[in-house]
This record gives sequence, structure tokens and C-alpha cells, in this order.
Amino acid sequence: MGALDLRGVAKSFGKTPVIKGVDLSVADGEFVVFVGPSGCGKSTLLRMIAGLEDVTTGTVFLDGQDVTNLAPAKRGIAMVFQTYALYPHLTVRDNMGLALKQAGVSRAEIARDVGRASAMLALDPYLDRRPVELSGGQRQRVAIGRAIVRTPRLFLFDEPLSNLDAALRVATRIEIARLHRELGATMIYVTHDQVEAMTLADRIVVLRAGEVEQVGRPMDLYNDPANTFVAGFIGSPRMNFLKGAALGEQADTLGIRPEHLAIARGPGPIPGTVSHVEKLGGETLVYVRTEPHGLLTVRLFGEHDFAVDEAVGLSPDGARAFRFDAAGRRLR
Amino acid sequence: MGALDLRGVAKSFGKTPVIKGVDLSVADGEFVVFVGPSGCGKSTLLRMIAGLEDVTTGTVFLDGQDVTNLAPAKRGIAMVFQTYALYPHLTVRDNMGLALKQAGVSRAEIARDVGRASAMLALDPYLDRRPVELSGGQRQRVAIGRAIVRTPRLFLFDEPLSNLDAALRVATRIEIARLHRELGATMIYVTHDQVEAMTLADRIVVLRAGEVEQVGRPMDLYNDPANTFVAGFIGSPRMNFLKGAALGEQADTLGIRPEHLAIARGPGPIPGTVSHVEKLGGETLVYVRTEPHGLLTVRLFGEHDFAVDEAVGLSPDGARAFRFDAAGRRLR
Amino acid sequence: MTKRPIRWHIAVFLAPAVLVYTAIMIIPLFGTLNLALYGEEGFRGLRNFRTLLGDPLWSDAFWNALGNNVWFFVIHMLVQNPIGILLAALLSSPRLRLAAVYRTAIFVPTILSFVIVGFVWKLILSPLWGIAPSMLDAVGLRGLFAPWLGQEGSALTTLALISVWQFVGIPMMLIYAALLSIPDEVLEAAEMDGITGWSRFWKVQLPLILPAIGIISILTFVGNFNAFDLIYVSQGALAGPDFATDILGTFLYRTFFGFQLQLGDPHMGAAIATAMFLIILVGVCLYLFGIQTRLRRYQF
Amino acid sequence: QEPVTLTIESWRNDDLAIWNDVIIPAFEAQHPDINVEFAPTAPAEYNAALNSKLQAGSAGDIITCRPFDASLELFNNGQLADLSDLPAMANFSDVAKSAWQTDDASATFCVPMASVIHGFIYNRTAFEELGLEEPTTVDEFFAVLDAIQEDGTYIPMAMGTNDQWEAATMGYQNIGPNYWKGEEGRQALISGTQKLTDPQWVQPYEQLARWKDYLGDGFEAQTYPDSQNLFTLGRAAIFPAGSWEISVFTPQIAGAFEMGAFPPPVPAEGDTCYISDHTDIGIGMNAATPNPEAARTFLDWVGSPEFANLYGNALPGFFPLSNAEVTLEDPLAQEFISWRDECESTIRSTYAILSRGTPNLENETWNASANVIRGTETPADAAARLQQGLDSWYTPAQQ
Amino acid sequence: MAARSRPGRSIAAHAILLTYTLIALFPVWIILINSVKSRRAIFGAPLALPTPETWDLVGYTTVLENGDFFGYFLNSLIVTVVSLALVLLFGAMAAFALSEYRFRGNTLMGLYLALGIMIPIRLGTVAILQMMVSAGLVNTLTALILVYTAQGLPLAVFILSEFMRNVSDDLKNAGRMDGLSEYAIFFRLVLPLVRPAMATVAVFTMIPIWNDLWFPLILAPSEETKTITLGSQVFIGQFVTNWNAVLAALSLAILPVLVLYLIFSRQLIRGITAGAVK
Ligand SMILES: Nc1ncnc2c1ncn2[C@@H]1O[C@H](COP(=O)(O)OP(=O)(O)OP(=O)(O)O)[C@@H](O)[C@H]1O
Ligand SMILES: Nc1ncnc2c1ncn2[C@@H]1O[C@H](COP(=O)(O)OP(=O)(O)OP(=O)(O)O)[C@@H](O)[C@H]1O
Ligand SMILES: [Mg+2]
Ligand SMILES: [Mg+2]
Repeated sequence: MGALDLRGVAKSFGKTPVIKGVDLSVADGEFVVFVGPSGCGKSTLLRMIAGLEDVTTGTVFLDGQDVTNLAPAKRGIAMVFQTYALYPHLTVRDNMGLALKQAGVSRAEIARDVGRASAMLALDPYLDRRPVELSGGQRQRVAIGRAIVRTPRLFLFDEPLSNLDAALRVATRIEIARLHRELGATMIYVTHDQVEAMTLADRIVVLRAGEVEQVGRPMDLYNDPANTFVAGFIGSPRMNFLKGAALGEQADTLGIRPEHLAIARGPGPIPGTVSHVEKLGGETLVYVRTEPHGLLTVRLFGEHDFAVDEAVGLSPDGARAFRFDAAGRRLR
Repeated sequence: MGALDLRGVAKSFGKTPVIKGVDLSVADGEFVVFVGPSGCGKSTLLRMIAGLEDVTTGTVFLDGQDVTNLAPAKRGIAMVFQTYALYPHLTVRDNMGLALKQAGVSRAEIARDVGRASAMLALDPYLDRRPVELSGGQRQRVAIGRAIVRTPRLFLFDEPLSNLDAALRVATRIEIARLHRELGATMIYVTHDQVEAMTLADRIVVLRAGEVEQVGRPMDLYNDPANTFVAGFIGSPRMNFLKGAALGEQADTLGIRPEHLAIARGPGPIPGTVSHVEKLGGETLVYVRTEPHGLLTVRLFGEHDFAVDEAVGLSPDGARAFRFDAAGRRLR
Repeated sequence: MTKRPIRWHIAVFLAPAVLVYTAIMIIPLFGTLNLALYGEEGFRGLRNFRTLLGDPLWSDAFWNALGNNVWFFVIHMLVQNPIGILLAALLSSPRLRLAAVYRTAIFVPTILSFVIVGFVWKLILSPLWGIAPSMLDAVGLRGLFAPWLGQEGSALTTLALISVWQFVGIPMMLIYAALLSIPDEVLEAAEMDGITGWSRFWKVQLPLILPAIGIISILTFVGNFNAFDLIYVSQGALAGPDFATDILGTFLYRTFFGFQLQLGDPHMGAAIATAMFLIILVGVCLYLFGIQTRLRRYQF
Repeated sequence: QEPVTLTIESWRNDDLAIWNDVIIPAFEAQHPDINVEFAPTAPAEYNAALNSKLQAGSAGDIITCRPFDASLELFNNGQLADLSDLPAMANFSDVAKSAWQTDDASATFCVPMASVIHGFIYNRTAFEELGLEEPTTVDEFFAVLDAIQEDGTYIPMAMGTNDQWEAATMGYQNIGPNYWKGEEGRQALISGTQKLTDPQWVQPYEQLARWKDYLGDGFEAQTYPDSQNLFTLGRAAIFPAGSWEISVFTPQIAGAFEMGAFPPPVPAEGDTCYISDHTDIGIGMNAATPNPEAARTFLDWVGSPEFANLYGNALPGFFPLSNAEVTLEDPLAQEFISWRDECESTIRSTYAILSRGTPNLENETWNASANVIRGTETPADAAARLQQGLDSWYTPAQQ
Repeated sequence: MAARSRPGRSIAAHAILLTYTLIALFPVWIILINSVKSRRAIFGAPLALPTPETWDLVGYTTVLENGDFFGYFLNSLIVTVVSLALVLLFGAMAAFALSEYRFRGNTLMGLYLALGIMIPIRLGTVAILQMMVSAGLVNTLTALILVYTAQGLPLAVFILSEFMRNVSDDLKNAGRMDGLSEYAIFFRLVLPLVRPAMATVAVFTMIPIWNDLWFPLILAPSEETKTITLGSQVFIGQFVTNWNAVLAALSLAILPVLVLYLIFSRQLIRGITAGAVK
């Protein structure tokens, strides 16, 4: 039995269709990550699952029960809002404890659960502050804390870590993963962070303009994208798309990830000139202008020096290339 | 012109000191990135520069002029708020155009400038919507657009890309860099994203708990951190800190970046067991439990398979290790 | 698809107010308005209204009162509300010192009872006791003084201004409350955009508080068309001089409850009340359906 | 037996102390089984409040009666009890009772309590200072006013038009009876043989129109209390008055100057003088009272000479209507009441019958008097307007 | 918030506010100084400060000696506070229903609840009094409380529903996600967030109740239930008004409302929703 089932759910704001018929089954205890470009409908879909947004057509099932018209409060879902939506008049402690209080949990238990969440989110010093007295990242953590002190059957996270620094983000990500393991709860998680998506997800759902493009395990999507959109979206930096014809390939487009493009000084299979070099510390990205493929990205491990306008030759690793037809569909 | 000088600026909220005496000179046309853990005071410092927050002590100079008591509106600064702070009653177009209109710019010019910004931020379809009708990422882009349509001498960006997807983030980052080059304006940019910090910054300012830990060019900070805090903060995944004593080193702590830790199956200089493997597509992170160094991260290029609990040996690249004393200061 | 469950809570939220209000206001009031259809001799249909609007004895007084009322309202709209908005805008400037003191001081007249207001303004404006004349004298404008409350040309305007003085606190407080709900950061954003002072008010704050301004307009309208006490205490039920200050409220009071030797006529009184009610209702409906539904509201 | 408590409804806030300190103790001493409580309402609210309470059944046992139609209406509605058979009714003349009787005089429903007399109170000290005498004719009156005007120390006459009733009651009704010959004119108006446009009814307005020049600066905005204060503070020389002012002025002046009074001057030397001796307060019984016995006992006592003495002396200026001989101690009150001997008495012309319809003649008279004094309406126009209004609903033949 | 106060502009703001404050307070000042002067001095020189010769507390002594002035005070206070509480509670509840839920007849219900401000409630006096007589509530404070509650509701609903529309949906939705019932959302989230509006409504409701003369006169004129305003009416006579006493009584009567106003106006605080959403 699926914990969550979306059957043809669609949503329009006025005349603008925003979600265009999504079918999705999420198994009980699964961790599903929604990714997709900004504005593709991730938050809207999450809100529809939560019951905050009317479903224009389609049905939402929770544990096999049709909840399309059930009030949000009755669905037993916890949600981290993209906009946080903290209670401005309550302290951090009360923001996190309100749901428990409402559920009639004893004071001692509330204190314990809130304490645990706040410790995990490094919020202890701020428990008696109100949201207005917190930094952006602290607010976001309160929003996470508010969701996780409850132990619902379904968690919805809408970009919960976007305002956290790298260390905190890793730590919190690990805590969420641990929580998922321990509670066995179903989690649906929206993120723009590739690392989060790849590391947390049991399955990733790639959305584009209100439609599901592909659903699959992270490395499956990475290694076996269904089309140029998914191929381009999963993996950062983005996959390079080369013109098949120019390379003597049958496929219309050849997709090669930046790490699978070798670069050498001097001429090579695909000649080009260095346009720009980004040194990120542990890796170096070289942007190479080529004809007719345009700007290609090469990703190198470690630190490397290339001068801008230096002539270089790129050689694609043909074995690891993805081939797509003119419509962008993968050729297998 | 847009040089900025902070001389001993400090800020307390009530009795809580939040910024504890920051001295900083930003040259005209420089791109400075503030990084630091959540809640360390980045936004507060930005707001002090903008004039939105009283300076408890210290002086702010813009172009050599003391502006500590100058109204924000008179400082000629554009700012992207971490919370966006869009005008709820105005369309996207008017949100972006209001400042120009106020400055008495002609309609045609406003239309042209707004059009340029909206094209750059992929906001064209939304120009006539109001903020409530936008997704999180769209709102954030409007906030960026509102700042960049003006051409002030100083830009302040507070985590402007946090809610954008990877592709858009890269594109926008590149646009901001281009804008910086073209306008020659001074930019101060807060981010939690390592890639943004490394690629955009002329100089990075690392803040901790309201104090400046180190200021320097990105690769200088990466290759020459002053202390464990900076070393740990710059670079993702985080640097591993090993106990010097256990490695027969004089230094108290040895810092080794995940990419400089070689891993081999079977025994090695530092024996351990695999705790967890994260496959990110282009790279693989292996978390290894060791004695007495705790959990160490190893970063490998490409896809690798390690089984959890597998015994492995790690060998640090001694030449690339950083040595720190017990107080965390770098030993050179 | 499951049916939407009945939302009982809506009924629960509405019930106490609706019950108390219906029992104690609506039933008695409409019972009274119903009298308009009757006369001494029994059911008269709409003849009371025909008398009110057709018989010059009544209609002259009615139109006079209505006209005065319109003027009374116009003054409030042109003077009270702009001043109230101005004061609220000033008071809401962040970090204004003494704001609470000003706010309280400006609100004090609103607290006063009509008896006191009538007394003190008559005292001040009285030609006899010299407050207004001597104050005008001090600024060399003694010549401007006239017994304003006693002259047909100026009495109504003077009273309207007194009423403005008394009630400016109402729009001020409402607008102030509305301005408070605008998030600081939106104002900060405006500040960064170089939008300060009045242009901030016009371009940012005003559009966000338009619904509140709608409310004060409609409250002013309703309040003015129901006004009674101030005129009654200062000019009496006959609203002198020569009915120059007669508004619908005093006209209604005189008719309904009677005055001096004039016995109360609940039937004609109810007819006037009904006419007033309809006038107000039309105004309110115009607002509710024509304006309010078009006002955009912004959530903070 | 439980003592019953009677509550008196009244508009006479002013008399609260008198009732509590003098009248009620006197009654309760004789009737220990009856408690009386005097519960006055501010005069402006009295009629409306009383009517509402009577209709809803929460009014007091004893009702203070306004004269004429207001009370008649209550009686016709069955809200005031018929008191024709009350023994004390014998103590009152028909004229006294007429204010609280049905038109055919078949039933009397309130015990008459007091009347008020109009005239002019003046600052005797000022008159002496200026060497002026009490005027007896209109010409003398204006001569006196001119003399005061000339001197400039005093405002000749304290009257304002802001409150309107002042102009009608202390102006028109005060000086009018001398022109329309008191009861004769009043009855003629009721029977339709005279019109308000007849000279005897217009002339008082003409005199009022002349008053304008002698009133203080800004009299248009002057209220009745302003007039009172002008006079009692010694700034005005003459105050067109009602006798009730005696009890108001005496303590306020507190000996600062001497007061005198003269009746309305007659148009020509030797004319008979007429005064408005207006039946103003009566007292009756709520028909729905649960204690009719006690109430009647009380009312019977109110009709007694004892009450008349108590009341007349406690409130100088409110003259008992009882036939009983009452000795008033206040000299000014004595002066006023002495006019009953020299002049013919009448009541205010608009009170009986003529203010039954709309437009209400009394209210119109207020308006007209104020307008005429302010000069915004000519006497002839005002009179024509009043008559036209009266004609619109009043047909004397109906009488 | 904006750090710097710009001297020029703030001087102008203070100038305007100060001017208006003077206009607002001048008559009040006249009332206060004259309430401690003798009657002659009030009309002799109303602008003058009380001097030893004109200083006269007769007004205050008359007031305090006349009737149970503190009892009247208490009655006024009870009636005002209880009616206010009911108006705020019931009004806010109804306003919440109207502003939060879309249901059939929503606008009509709003209109229905607003009808009350369009007709002077005085007209219903007889019916109301009859109702109170038959319910045995005449001369009880309950009668007044009921009437004032009904009378205050339309305005409260009207204003509060407008302000409640400003409360962020996301916030309420967060509450719903937290499992809060609609009641809890109302009491725990919405009510605290419309505090400025509640304070405003409280003040608007309180003043007419406190100053009302008519219903105390009709419904509860007995000595035990008299309100302060009604108590002060004793000094307004047919031909003469004891202005010393009226000024004193009504000056005294301002104090409690002023205190209530100050209490409520503390709820007028800036940034009540700050930090809620980004
Ligand atoms: N109004 C306030 N009152 C008290 N403390 C405050 C207030 N505003 C912010 N702070 C505290 O000041 C510190 C700095 O806040 P700031 O917003 O500058 O952090 P930040 O570096 O921008 O963090 P983030 O990355 O999370 O946005 C935080 O610890 C915060 O809790
Ligand atoms: N109230 C509304 N009216 C009209 N369009 C809306 C409304 N709310 C959202 N939209 C549109 O619906 C689309 C989906 O919005 P949604 O918030 O779900 O995007 P998202 O995938 O969460 O994006 P982001 O990553 O930027 O948060 C967007 O294009 C947005 O502009
Ligand atoms: Mg979103
Ligand atoms: Mg911040």
C-alpha cells in the first residue's frame, strides 16, 4: 500500500495551469525528493498534498484513503514552508511546541521533544526569542524544528536548508536522514541542491512546468536520464550538449558531463579556447568556447591553471556520452 | 565610486553584541563576499552598511565620507534582502521600476532597464504578476531585479540565489559577475554557497560570531587559511581535522581536505571502516570511521563503490596538510 | 471523491454575534421601522413616505436635513479623514519620539462626552466670554470673529469642524493600526530604493492601507448620517438657527420622540428612520459591492 | 404591613435637593408606611424616556406632568390615571386644572403644582446708578434701553437666540399678552376668530424685532445659560425672565447687586396689563402602578395647602396653583405674584390645543421669534408663515 | 528600521503633531482649569488659570457628596469592560468567519451584521425595554451589557474582518499543518496577530458605551445601577446647569476611559507579524 498516491492531480491558478496531471506513488517510509527549475510547481504540488491548495482535478490518497477534501489538520502531515511561516508572536520554543500542546501532549514531553529538536538544530540559545530576532538561517531552522518535533506519518520539506551554511547544511541533512531512518516516516523533500537530492533521496522526481519528467533512484537518473532535460538538470555543473552531426554521430545531440570531457593544451578532437576558469579549491572548472558546440564546461579535480584565451583541445569520453534525438529523447 | 570603510563598527541588540568591532576596507569596484555560519552577523553587517541598522559604535565611510548617520536613501546603495521584502501591491514590473520612477527616470528608460533585468532573470512571463502569485525562486529573482535595475555605486546582496535551481543559479551568478565587470560597481555579497563565494569574490571575508576571522582572495583562503575555523569553513566538503599526536606530528591538529586523503582497500597508514558512502554523480564521498580521528571524509572523483563497514586504509597527503596549534592557529 | 464535510465551526464562530445582535438590535429596530407602514388609524402602506417626500411641510425639512447632512459629511471627508491620515502617517514614522504622547493627546477629545464638548466649544466660541475673540485678537485677527454658532451661514460648518476636532482620533487610530501592519522590511526596501517621506507614503503605504481608508470613509458616512448628539447638545432639537444645523438625526429625533409640545410621532419618525436607513444602506452597498470587492488586500 | 415605595418621575433635576430634604421628609413623617423616591431625569430626555418607560411598563408610580397635550396624550393612552375624584382636586380652580384636563374638562389627570410668571428682572443697582425707573409702557421701556445703551456700562438686555426657546418664551410669550389681551386673544385664536396675522399677534414680533439692537454682541450665538450668566455677573441690566429665575439667580448673585422686577410694559399708558401666568407643572399617577392606594394618598397630599406652602417657599418663582392662601417669603417672588392682582393672567398662547399638529405651533414660534430678533425674517412674514402652518392642520370648526 | 532620524523632516513632523496636539488639548485644558474654578470665575475669565481667589473645588465636592459616585464609577466600569469583552470576543469570532471562510451568503451575512450601524439603536428602545421588562432585567447591569454588546458588534465585525484579511494565509496554514483546529487557529494565531485592530475596536466600542446616557436612563436608572454619565446628569437642570459639578464629574469620568485607552493602545505595536515569512 502506498503511503501517498497522486492520481492525475492538476491545479490551475485562474486560467494558468500550474500542475498538469501528476501521477505519483510514494511508498510508505520512502524518501522522495522533488527537483525542478524554479517555478515548475514543486511547492504547489507539496501544498496540494498537504491540503493547503485545492486540487483542480484528480485525487490524493493517503494510506489508500481519499483525502482530496480532507482538512489539512486532519491529514497528519508536517510541513516546512518555503516561506517558513513562523508564528511571529510566539517564541522559538512555543513555535516548535504549539502542535504538541494542541495535541494535548504533557508539558514535560513537549519540553523534551522541543529540547531534542533545538539541540539538533543548534537553536538552544534562541529558544526564548521571537522570529523577528533571528537570522534568516535561524528562522529556517525553527521552521524545520516545528515540523520535526511532531512525529507524523508524512513530512513535507520545501527547500528546508536553503539558508544554512555548508556545515550546518550537512549536519542537518544528516539529521534528517537519521530521522527518516528512525521514524520510518515518509518524507517528501523539495530542494535545488544536487548534493541533497543525490544523498537523501530514495527516489528523485524531476518536474518540469507542472509535469513529471522522470522518476527514479538518484544514480539511475544520473546515469540513465530519459531526456536532455533530466540529463541537464541532474548533475552539477550541468551536462554539456554537443552537436552530434559535428562529431560524426547519428544522434542529434551528445550529452557529456563536464567530468567526462578531457582537456589538453594545444589542439585536440574538439578545439577551442579557454573562456573562463573557476577555481573552487578541490576542483577547477574550465569553460571552453568551441565551434559549433558553444561554451563547454570541463571539470577537473584539484587545482589547475589555464590562461584565458589559451587554445585547448577537448576529447569527449564517448563511452560515457548520452545520445539524444532531436526532440531531446534519449536514444538507447 | 563606491569604496567602503568600516572602522570598528559594532552592534548590539539590547545587551547581545552581534557585531563586535569590524574593520574592513573595500576598494572601489571590488567584489567582496561575506561568508560565515548562520547567525554570525552577515545580514546585520550588511544592514549596517545600508544604514538600516543603527551602528552602536564605530564609523562607516563611503568614499571617504562619514555616512554613519546618513539616511539609507541618501547612501546610493542597492540591496537584495534575504527576506526579499517585495512590495506586495506592485507587479513585478513595478517592483523593479519603482526606484527608477522615484528617481525621475523617463518611462521609456524604465521600461528598457526593467526589460533587460527581467530577461536576464527569466522573469518575462511574470512581469504583470504580483509577488503573491510567484514561486519562491521567482520572488527571489524579483528581489535581485529590483536591485540591479538601479545602477548604484554599491550593491549589497544577501544570499540572493539561495532559492534558485542549479542552472538558474549558475546563469544568474554569471550575470552578476558580468554586471560587476560592466558597471565597475562595488558589490558585497553574502552567501552560503562555496561555489558562489569562490567564483565571484575578489576577496572573501570570513565572519564568525560578529568578528572577522580572515580576509583574503578565495584561493588564498583555501590554500592558506589562518586557523581551523577558516580552514573548515572554506571548502566543501569540510576539511578533515586529524589529531597530530597520533600521526607523530608536532602540530596539535592536522587539517587535510577530503580530496587530499587517499583511500585504499585493506590496511593503510590510518586504518578505518567505511561508515557511509554518498554518490553525487561526478564524485563520491566516503565517510570513514577512524581512531582516534573520528569520522573522516574522503572525496573521490567519479563513481566508486565501497561497502559500508568495509575496512579501508587512508593516507594523508602530508605535503598538502595544514598544521594548527592547540588554539586552532595555523602553524607555518 | 469524499464530500466536503459541513464546516460547523463557521456556524459556531458566527452564532454568538448573530444571536445577540439579532435579538437585541435587529428585531427591535425592524419592529420599529415597521411602524412606518402604519399610522394612528392602522395600516397605511407607503403613504407615510409619500407625506415625507411629497408634503412640503415634511419634505422641505427632510431635504434641508439631508442637504445639511451631506455638507456635514463632505466636511468630515475633506477635513477629518485627511487630517486623521496625515497624523497617523506622521505618528507611524519609525522612531518618532513621543509618538505615544501625541497619539494619546490627539485621541483625548474622542473620549469626551458630548455634553462636555458642546459646553466647552460654546464657551470658547462664545462672543461673550472672550476666549476665541481674545485669541484672535492676540494674532491681530479680531476682525475675523463672528458668532459662528449663531449664524445660519456658518453654524453647520462650525459644528462639523467641532465634530472633526472631536473625532479625528478615530480615523487616526484606524489608519495607524493599518500602517502598523505593514512589514518594516517593505518600508526598508523602499528606503533603499530612495523612496522616503511623502513619496513613501503615497507609493508604498497608501496602496497597502486602502482598505482601511475605505473603512474610515464608510464609517464616516454611516456615522455622519446617524449623527445627532453634538447638534442636539449644542443647538437643541430644533437645530437652530432656523434649522441651519438640522441634520437627519435631529430631524428624526424631533419627529420620533417629540420635542417640547410636539408629541412624538413614531410612524412618521419610523418613516424618516427608514429613509435614512435606505440612504445609508445604498451607500454601504455601493461600498461593499462596488469598492470593497475591488480593493486588493495584501497579507503580511 | 410592608411600607410601599413610590417612585416619582420628573424632569426637575433642579429640585432633587428640595424633595429629598424638605418635601419627602414632611410627607413620610405623616405616612410612615409610604416611602417616596424622587427620580428625576435630565429635562431634555424626560419626555422620550418617560414615554418609553410607560410603554414598556417600567415607569415610576408618580409622574410629573408637562402641561396640556403631552400629558393628555398619556392620559388618552391610558397611561395616566384619572384623578378627577381625588379629594384635593377641590383645592384648585378650573383654570389651574385646565392644563391637565380633557378638552371637555370631564376628567382631570394631574394635580396642578405650580405656575410660572413672565416679566422682566432687572439689576436694580444698575438702574439706580443710571437713574432709571421701572418702565410701564413700551415707549418707556425702549427709553430705558436707550439710556442703558448710551451709558455703555451694561448690555441693555440679556437675551440670545441660540437656544430659540428663550426668544419665544421670554420674548414673545412674555410681551404678547399685552397685545392680544391675554385669554381673550388666546381663545379667539383657538376659535378661529383671530389669526396670527392680525395686528395684535404681529405687534409683539415687531417689538421683538426692535430688541435686536439692545442685545449683546454676538447674541446670535448666545445661549440661555450665557444670558443668565451675563445678567448674574452684572454685565447686563435687564433680563426678560420667567419667575423660575428667582431661585436660580438669588444664590448666584449672592448679594452682588439688587434685583427688581417689572411686568411686561403695556403698549400705551393706562392699558390693562396682562401677564403670562403659565400652568407649568402638575403631578399624576401612572395608571399601571402597583400601588394605586399609596399613590393617591401621596397625590392628595400634594394637593394640600401644606404642600403648596412647602413647595412655593422652597422654590420661589414656582407659584402654587392651589386656592389656598400661601405666604411667600422671597421679596422678588412676592413682586411677581403681586402682578396677579394688578394684571389679567393668561397662559402661553401656543400651549393649549394649537400645538397638536404638524407643524407644531410652539416649535414654529421658537423659530420665528429667534428669526425675527435676528432680523432674518420680518414680523409679517413670520406671522404669515405661522398662520399658514396652523391652517394646514387646524380647523377651528372642528373644535 | 531606518537608523537615522533626518532632522529636517522630523522637526516638521513634530511641528505638525505638536500643533495638532495643542488644538486637541486646548479645549480639554479649558475644561480642566475651569473645573477647579468658581462659577463666577468660569464665566468671568474662562482662559485664566485658577488663582487663590478663583480656586474652588465646589464642583468636585458636590460631585463626591452627591450620590454614590464611586458606585456609579464601578457600574460604568463593569458595564464597559464586560460589554467590551463580549463585543471583542463575539465580534472577532464573527469577523473571522466572514474573512476566513468562503461560504454561501458570506457577503450577505457581512451586510446583515453591518445593518446595525445604519439605524440608531435608540429607535428600538421601546422594544428593547419591553424585552428587558419581560426578562426581569430592568435595573440590572446585565440589560445594559446586552444592549451594548449588540450595539458594538456591527462595528467590531466590520473593522476586524477587514484587518483579519491581512493575516498571512501561510501562517494559518502552518497552524493547520500543526493540527490546530479552526478554533485554535482563531484563538492562538489570528487573535494575537490582529492586536492593533482589536485595540482600535476596543477603544471605538468603549467610548460610546462609557458616555452613553440613554440606555442607563431607560434600562437601569436605579441608584444601584446608575452609571457615571447618568449620575452626572443630575447636575444638568431645566433652567440652570451646575457647570462646576458637570465639569468636575465629567473630568473625573475621563480618567477611567483614558486609562482603558492607554491599556489598549499598548497593543498598538509595530512589527507584530515581523519575522513570520520571508
Ligand atoms: N532583533 C534582534 N534581536 C536580537 N538578536 C538579533 C536580532 N536580529 C538578529 N539577531 C541575532 O543576531 C545574530 C546575527 O544575525 P544575522 O541576521 O546578521 O545573521 P546572519 O549572519 O545573516 O545569519 P544567516 O546566515 O542565518 O542569515 C543572530 O544570532 C541573530 O539571532
Ligand atoms: N497564486 C498564484 N497565481 C498564479 N500563479 C501562481 C500562483 N502561485 C504560484 N503561481 C505560479 O505557479 C508556478 C509554480 O509555483 P511553485 O511555487 O509551485 O513553484 P516552485 O516549483 O516551488 O518554484 P521555486 O523553486 O521557485 O520555489 C509558478 O510559475 C508560479 O508563478
Ligand atoms: Mg517553491
Ligand atoms: Mg542573514
